[in-house]
Amino acid sequence: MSRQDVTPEEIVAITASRMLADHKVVFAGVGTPLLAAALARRRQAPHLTIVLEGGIIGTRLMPGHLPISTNEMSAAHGAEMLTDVTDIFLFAQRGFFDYGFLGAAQIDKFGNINTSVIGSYAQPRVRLPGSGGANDIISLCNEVLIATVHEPRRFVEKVDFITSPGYLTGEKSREAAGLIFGRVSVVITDLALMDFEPHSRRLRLCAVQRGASVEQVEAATGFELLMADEIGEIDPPSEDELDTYRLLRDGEAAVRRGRAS
Amino acid sequence: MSRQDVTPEEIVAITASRMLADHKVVFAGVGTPLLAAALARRRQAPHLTIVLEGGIIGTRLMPGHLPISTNEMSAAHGAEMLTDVTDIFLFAQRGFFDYGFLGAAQIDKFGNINTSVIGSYAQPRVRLPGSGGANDIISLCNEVLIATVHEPRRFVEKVDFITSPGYLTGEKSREAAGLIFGRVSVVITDLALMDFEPHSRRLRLCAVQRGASVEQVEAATGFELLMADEIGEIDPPSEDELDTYRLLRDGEAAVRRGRAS
Amino acid sequence: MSASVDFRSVRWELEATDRRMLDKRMSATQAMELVHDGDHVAIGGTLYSRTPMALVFALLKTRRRHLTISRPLTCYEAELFYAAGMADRVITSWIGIGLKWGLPQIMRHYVETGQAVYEEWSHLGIGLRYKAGAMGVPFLPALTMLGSDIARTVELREVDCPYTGQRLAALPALNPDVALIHAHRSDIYGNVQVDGYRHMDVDMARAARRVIVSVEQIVSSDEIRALPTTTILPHFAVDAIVEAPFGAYPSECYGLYHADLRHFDEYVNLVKAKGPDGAREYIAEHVDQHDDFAGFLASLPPGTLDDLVAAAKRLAP
Amino acid sequence: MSASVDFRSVRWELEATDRRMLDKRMSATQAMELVHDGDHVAIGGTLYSRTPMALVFALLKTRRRHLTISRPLTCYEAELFYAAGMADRVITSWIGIGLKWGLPQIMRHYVETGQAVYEEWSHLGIGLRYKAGAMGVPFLPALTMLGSDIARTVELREVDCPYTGQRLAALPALNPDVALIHAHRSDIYGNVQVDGYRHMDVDMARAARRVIVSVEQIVSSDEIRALPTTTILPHFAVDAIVEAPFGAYPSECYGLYHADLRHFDEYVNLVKAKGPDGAREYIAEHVDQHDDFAGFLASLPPGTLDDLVAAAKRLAP
Repeated sequence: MSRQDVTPEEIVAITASRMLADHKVVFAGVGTPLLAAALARRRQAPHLTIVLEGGIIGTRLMPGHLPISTNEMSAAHGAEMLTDVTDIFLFAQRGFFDYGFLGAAQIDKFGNINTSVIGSYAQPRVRLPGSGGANDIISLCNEVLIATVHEPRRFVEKVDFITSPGYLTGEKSREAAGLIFGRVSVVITDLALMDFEPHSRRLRLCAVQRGASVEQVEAATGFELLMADEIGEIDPPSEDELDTYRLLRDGEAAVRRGRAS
Repeated sequence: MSRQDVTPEEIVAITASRMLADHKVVFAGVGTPLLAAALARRRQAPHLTIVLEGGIIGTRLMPGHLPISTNEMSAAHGAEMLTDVTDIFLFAQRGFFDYGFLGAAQIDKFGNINTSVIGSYAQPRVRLPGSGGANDIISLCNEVLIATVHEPRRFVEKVDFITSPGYLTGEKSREAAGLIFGRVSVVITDLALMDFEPHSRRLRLCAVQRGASVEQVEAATGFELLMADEIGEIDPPSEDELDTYRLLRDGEAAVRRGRAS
Repeated sequence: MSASVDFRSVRWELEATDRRMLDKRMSATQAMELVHDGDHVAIGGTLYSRTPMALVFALLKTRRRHLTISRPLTCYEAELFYAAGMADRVITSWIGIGLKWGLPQIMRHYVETGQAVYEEWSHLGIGLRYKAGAMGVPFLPALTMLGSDIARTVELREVDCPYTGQRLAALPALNPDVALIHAHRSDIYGNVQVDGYRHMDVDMARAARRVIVSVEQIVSSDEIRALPTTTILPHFAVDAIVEAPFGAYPSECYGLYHADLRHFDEYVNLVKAKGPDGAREYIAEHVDQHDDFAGFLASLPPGTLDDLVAAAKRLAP
Repeated sequence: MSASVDFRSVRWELEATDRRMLDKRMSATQAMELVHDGDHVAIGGTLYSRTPMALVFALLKTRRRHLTISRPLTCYEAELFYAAGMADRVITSWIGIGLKWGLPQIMRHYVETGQAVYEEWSHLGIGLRYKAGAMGVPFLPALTMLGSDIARTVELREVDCPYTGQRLAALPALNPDVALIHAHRSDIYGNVQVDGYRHMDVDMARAARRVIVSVEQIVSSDEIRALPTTTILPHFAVDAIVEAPFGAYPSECYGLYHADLRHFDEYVNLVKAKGPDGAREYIAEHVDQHDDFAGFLASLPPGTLDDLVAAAKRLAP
């Protein structure tokens, strides 16, 4: 793959990685969140602590050997602490995790996420894998980032099922449900960066990826997006970001092969 | 010390040790309970598992090195499992511990124990050490044995303060307070063995130690004792019991010295 | 929500149980006599880590009926129970094989056609349910699952803190009838030790009414006593010990052997091609035609286990 | 009951705290700047096991005022704080030095004369209070302390299970302002490891708003990573690391050195003879006249520490 053929997933992960500040603690799932966190550690956040729900604190990831499960041995490589699953979530409930990092099969204008069913719960058209730790992460981490590719079938007016509560029906409904901690801060996609308007808690466009237009973002979103006063533009992945990302994902050998081809 | 000079503490511990059946799990405190449990393991109960609140399961005690604290290293000698204090009590709450084993500074006719204050709580005449794990043991273990020397100042009509609840005010008051598990089964002293009459839950004399009379027991008890239909007699400590007990308490060398003297 | 067992009867049953310190070694087949039709069976480990596969295979052989399966994160074993017609309900937070293999086709089939129930809780929700069961209390309070539809579908109740007035989710105790656990080693009495992370095995096993543990190795009690902080279960919390080297295969066992991703590929390809019949074919070939799990392991391509051991040596700290 | 801190503000404070991954090494004296007049200070270990004595001595030197001290089982350190006029209240389940030394004379004096408060909970009660604090919930349910006078004196509240209707004790979260912990080793960032039993240190520290840990030895982060299951606290839960070899003396440190019972004898004899003045004499001689804890250790009779190390070698598994 050449530097020109940047995939939507790469754009999402690289943009997301930039959101992670140094010295923070991030609760990451496998896939894009873990890759983004690993990339941040290689760049602006060398002291970022990555936590995985398998019971792992401070994993050191080996390029090309990123785990596909949060509780496989490669996920524990170089960890400072190994404990159990429940204990990790209790750390989150106490407030130790600065960032939670989620993907989304469906997301609505209030940041609610569905990873349970497409269609009705009783008779689903598609039974998705379910919450895993996503419901806990969005309920308990201090700040939650959502990262996904931007498609109309994902960005829907109302999710079929709230697996992981964002701002529920907006305004103060999240707090009213008892979710007194944590906040969903941003949604990062291959087209845009969005936050939540503070009063209505509705999704609001803040910036577009270089090359994407506001109209494109709107077309890929199945509901009316609010607009920030100024819409910024996000820098595209730099060469170093792409190289490092691909090194982490594919390993040294694969990257050498890619360069040679 | 010769075999003739049997102390009240020895009679209590040896009588208590006989109550512990093989293959059971006993939650013992230091002092008399631990000595009694260790003695039982040397005699009728080689598979008795001793648990100490320091987080220790299956301690193997070294003669002459019995711990004076439940969480010192000698208490952990040969343990099968080391965990933490709270975890040990949660094992008890789940129902894993067949016996709990307590002493008593004051005990009343319903088996309530006071180890907190003599006099009023606000202005105590004597501030005793407090519950430690005693309240938890009597609340959570399946069967609780109380072992103490028999003195009128200990066996009182009403304890000054209920540190560890026996049957509270009798009848169904223990269950009514929410203590739905566990039961206090017997009180073992240097003069007698007592249980609790099933309806009133009042202390009832079952047997006297060899050489002690019912009158002596009554005189040493500050309230009216119920009487079982038949009052048995308890065998005095055997030579083997005494020898083994003293070996455990004092160690091999001390026992040899005692025999020589 | 699945019918909850009253925490009081769970305790009284434990008090009445024979928990003598005996030699508890037996074959996986013998151990399965502790599992009955209609039981709730909890499966240790998570996803493809330290899954008690030797015990899962032995249970599959029995064709017990109307089981409820619970697990923090299920892997393909949940699909096998459905395909074999053994399970009515799975209590978990996540179904799949692993990220790499996409949506789990068999679970989808059974759930979407209404033949099976997937009772979904959050991951912490499941964890606290086992923990409440292990602690001997009927519920634990938490700040998760609130406001979500998963709370609604499981009829999660709430509780007010008597000090602060804070509203909290009340996670009800989950006390499985049987827990199946795979561990690194134990003595013959069932003092069980693991290395590495503990998943939810400790709470799951202590909550359960009967506990079957397979181990890589039976060791002497002296060896257990040499590493007492790695003990996760004392003998009086364990009913059966099954010696099963590589007993987690194709799952990984921390520090000892890696997961066999190719074996999962084989399974996934089979069910992609044939649906539930593919899963049944898998059971026929890998479970039913062998006398025991050792027979299954012996049927693997030569070098398979050696490669997984070598991979683990490179990965463990 | 002592004024409980709202669990919400404890969390919000944690979110706002600087928890950068920095070199957190400092002297015990410097670390005591994290302790303020009026603070609730929790002391790790139990009785005379892994008591953070180097930190306790450093705190005694500061003569902070109006402290609340909490500990699962207190030893003579609680008496020292009272004799020094530093503490108003001790939250614990047991006061004493150890069974061998009988009733604790100084605690008795202060409590019986109404100069000090001993707020008594059961041992599990204290444990669950720290655990609730560590879990980030305002209470935990349990079946202990019910019906007792200790429940009455601390105004323990109850909660009904929303599923079974069972009445349970509700143990309110205890979030100390500062936790003092002694451990075997850590790296410079505060990844802290212990060997042997863990007392209530894990929950106590995670519940606390500031955490000071003394360690026998500072090691490299690679050494920490080699034994990740012995880590009890990750760096982001620790504020200060104080290197203090023999920092638990005269308490024991599991596997490393035995408790010095003769030192307790000396203390007990002193207070038997002179009452609170004896305790103050102890502080003057052993705490105040030395620059630091190393100075105190150097003043011990020759061979003291060697003997305790030898005794531990005989006892550890």
